[in-house]
Amino acid sequence: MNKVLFFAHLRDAVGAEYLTLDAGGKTVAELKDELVEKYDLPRMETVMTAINEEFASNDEVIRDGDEIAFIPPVSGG
Amino acid sequence: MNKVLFFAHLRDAVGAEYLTLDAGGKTVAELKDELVEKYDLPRMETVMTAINEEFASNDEVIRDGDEIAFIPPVSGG
Amino acid sequence: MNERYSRQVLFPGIGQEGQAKISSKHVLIIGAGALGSGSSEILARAGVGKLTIIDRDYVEASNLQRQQLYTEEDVAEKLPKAAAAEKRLRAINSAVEIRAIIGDATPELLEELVGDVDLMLDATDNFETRMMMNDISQKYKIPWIYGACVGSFGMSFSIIPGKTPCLNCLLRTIPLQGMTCDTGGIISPAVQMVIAHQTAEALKMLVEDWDAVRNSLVSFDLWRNQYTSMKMSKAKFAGCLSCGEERTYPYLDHENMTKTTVLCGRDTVQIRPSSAGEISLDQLAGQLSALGYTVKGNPYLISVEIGAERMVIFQDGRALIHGTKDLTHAKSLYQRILG
Amino acid sequence: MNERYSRQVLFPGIGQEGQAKISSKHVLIIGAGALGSGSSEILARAGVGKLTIIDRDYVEASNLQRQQLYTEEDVAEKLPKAAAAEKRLRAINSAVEIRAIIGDATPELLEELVGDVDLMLDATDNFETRMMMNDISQKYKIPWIYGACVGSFGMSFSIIPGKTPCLNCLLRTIPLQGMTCDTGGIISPAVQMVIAHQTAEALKMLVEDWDAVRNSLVSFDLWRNQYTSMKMSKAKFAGCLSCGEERTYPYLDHENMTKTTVLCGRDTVQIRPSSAGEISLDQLAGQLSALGYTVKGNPYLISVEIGAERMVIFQDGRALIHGTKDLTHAKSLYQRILG
Repeated sequence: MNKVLFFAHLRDAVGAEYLTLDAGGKTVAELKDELVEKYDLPRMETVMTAINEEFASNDEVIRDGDEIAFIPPVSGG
Repeated sequence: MNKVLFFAHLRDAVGAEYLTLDAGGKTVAELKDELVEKYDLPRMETVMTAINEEFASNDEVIRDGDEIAFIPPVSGG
Repeated sequence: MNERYSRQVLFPGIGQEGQAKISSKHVLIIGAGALGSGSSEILARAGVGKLTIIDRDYVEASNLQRQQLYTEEDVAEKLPKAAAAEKRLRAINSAVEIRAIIGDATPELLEELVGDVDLMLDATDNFETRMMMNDISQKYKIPWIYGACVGSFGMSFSIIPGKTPCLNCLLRTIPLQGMTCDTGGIISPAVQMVIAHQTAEALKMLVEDWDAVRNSLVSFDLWRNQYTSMKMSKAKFAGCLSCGEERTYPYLDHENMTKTTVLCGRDTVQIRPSSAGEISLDQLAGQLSALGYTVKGNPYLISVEIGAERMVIFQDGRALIHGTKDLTHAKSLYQRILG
Repeated sequence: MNERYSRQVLFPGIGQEGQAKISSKHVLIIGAGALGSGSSEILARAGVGKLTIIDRDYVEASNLQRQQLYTEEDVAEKLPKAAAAEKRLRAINSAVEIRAIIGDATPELLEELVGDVDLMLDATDNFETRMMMNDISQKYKIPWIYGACVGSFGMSFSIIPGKTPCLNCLLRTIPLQGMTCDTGGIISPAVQMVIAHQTAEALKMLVEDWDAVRNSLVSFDLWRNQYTSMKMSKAKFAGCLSCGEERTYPYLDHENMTKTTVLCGRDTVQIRPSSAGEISLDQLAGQLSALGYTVKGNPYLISVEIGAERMVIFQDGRALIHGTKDLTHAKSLYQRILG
């Protein structure tokens, strides 16, 4: 299983700080697509992904037990 | 084994952000005593201890694999 | 709601209702140094109804590196921090009712003040005053937010009576201090980081979003890139003399308070007269000038050079002796001047 | 070393040597809104040698909730932020050389400015300007520190050319934005938290303690009590057009820049004339008054009511049209006034 954390407006869209789901074997891009379909998440293509607190590209493969975080870049200042 | 993290001036006294050592079965007080002897740590009796990011009293027993953090209360403002 | 607060009303955690609550609340800030100047500015900008600020010190050159309300002019005028803070906060937000108290936070003063206070913010530099705030908080059921920093390190913890552990549960005794504060220095980003945590917690409490209040003690080191969050529910101590069943509020008892203090991080001793009462600064300044001393002053204090030391005397008889850490020596200088 | 900086000289990460370095450095801050007003104050107090601040906006009532250098008087006078910031920063530290530039951060302006700049701080509110800073940073080998916030959420990342990934590696394209910033609002503690991270990183770079510089992107949510640190070395992208082998610095090319922009979080359109040049504000104000328009002004700008909208025109021909998000409508209003 995987713990998937959401930051900023993604957390509001999902309605929870994190989800527990089975993402082992999927790429980051595949997981994003699944989540977009289920939760209507906005602009996931520009959202940054961390696997175990390390930056991960869209084609990186998730292993069982990895902790995933989705962090949207913001522009306010 | 246990990862033991040091904050603020304790880190300077130990000379490292963390140590890896075997504290399983010891109480927090026993671990403090050992470290005081080895590193000449100042005022350890008032330093707060976290075990796995949760507050722990001096008589709590450490288990193998627990992550310990020593956090000195400071007074500046 | 006012255009002025539109950006924070837009934030879902606050909204119109939250803004109305913020504008009806009274916050007491103890200390107007680094933490107090920063957090009072944030709360004044946020539109809090009333701010009371207590500080015993005046603005010095070494404060300007991190104390954000003050300018070079305040240093030149030796303004008390509470007075300088009030001046700047009024220019920032004239709608906030501001009360500045130049003096020491004693149990008597706090008990007299807290009648309509909704929240206290810790901006002091010593544990003696914090333990007193902590007892006041428990006795009058007013939440307070601990914050402190030294070097690039800092911490914060939100204390809600009847819900969280209190500071006395955590510390059990006043920690011996001095060393870290004297030798560690301080950088301004560490101050701002503590303020960010304290004021975020303050806004949650002012809008009464109690579920959002942090239940952990945060500590961080910005130079070493450390950050940790320690859950605190297990720290609650049944036998605590401040919040337990057999509570005595020990830090409201004068027997437990010192009269002479070395100020943290400074070569300065503070003397507090044992009995309260006002002194005539004009008269004293006249006498001292006549005796050949170099005396400067303003309506709030006078400053006298005495050999290598410098003594600053306030209207309530309190004095700061700069240039020494020797309590006995300081006391003797004080008595030489004030009898 | 000066008594003024004694507390930060005491901090072992800085010391006498670090303080001397800080006082010899030049920092460019792009933007004087929430982040820029806060970080410029911290760096001025820390005694940086020279600060250059660029901002195109003027102080409005809705800024006061979180933009720390400004007062109600600045709003009443409609002062440009760069000018108001300069005034306050001088009162805070007269030893710092401050250059305030009222205008847009264009590639030409930045290329002209950065000759002796040691560090750039991001305090802008849009990704177009950040991508431009990022290209300037790579082209001239000047580190910069990304920072941004919305609601109670914020983030920061330190970018060192030749060492860390750059912003274009992370984003690959300018994110579509607007929604979060328009709908999320902002609370001041989130601003302060970003500033704390940016200025701590700035001090490390100014004293050249490169090993202490954070190699992760920090993000946090103060209302939700979240904090995370993401290691970034794997984000480096070999094909990056800003920092890769085949770099073209795409964001220094005017073809990639818009001329008309809806300002983030505001019902306002900015129009930038395609050719540079000064206009006579006095003459224009006279003409408009004669036509029956309500016109106010100061040496930097004039403000004209046009039906439900309000247009503010700057000396360089740039205009802000308040009360609309419609680019075409805004452009037509602009052309009605300025041809």
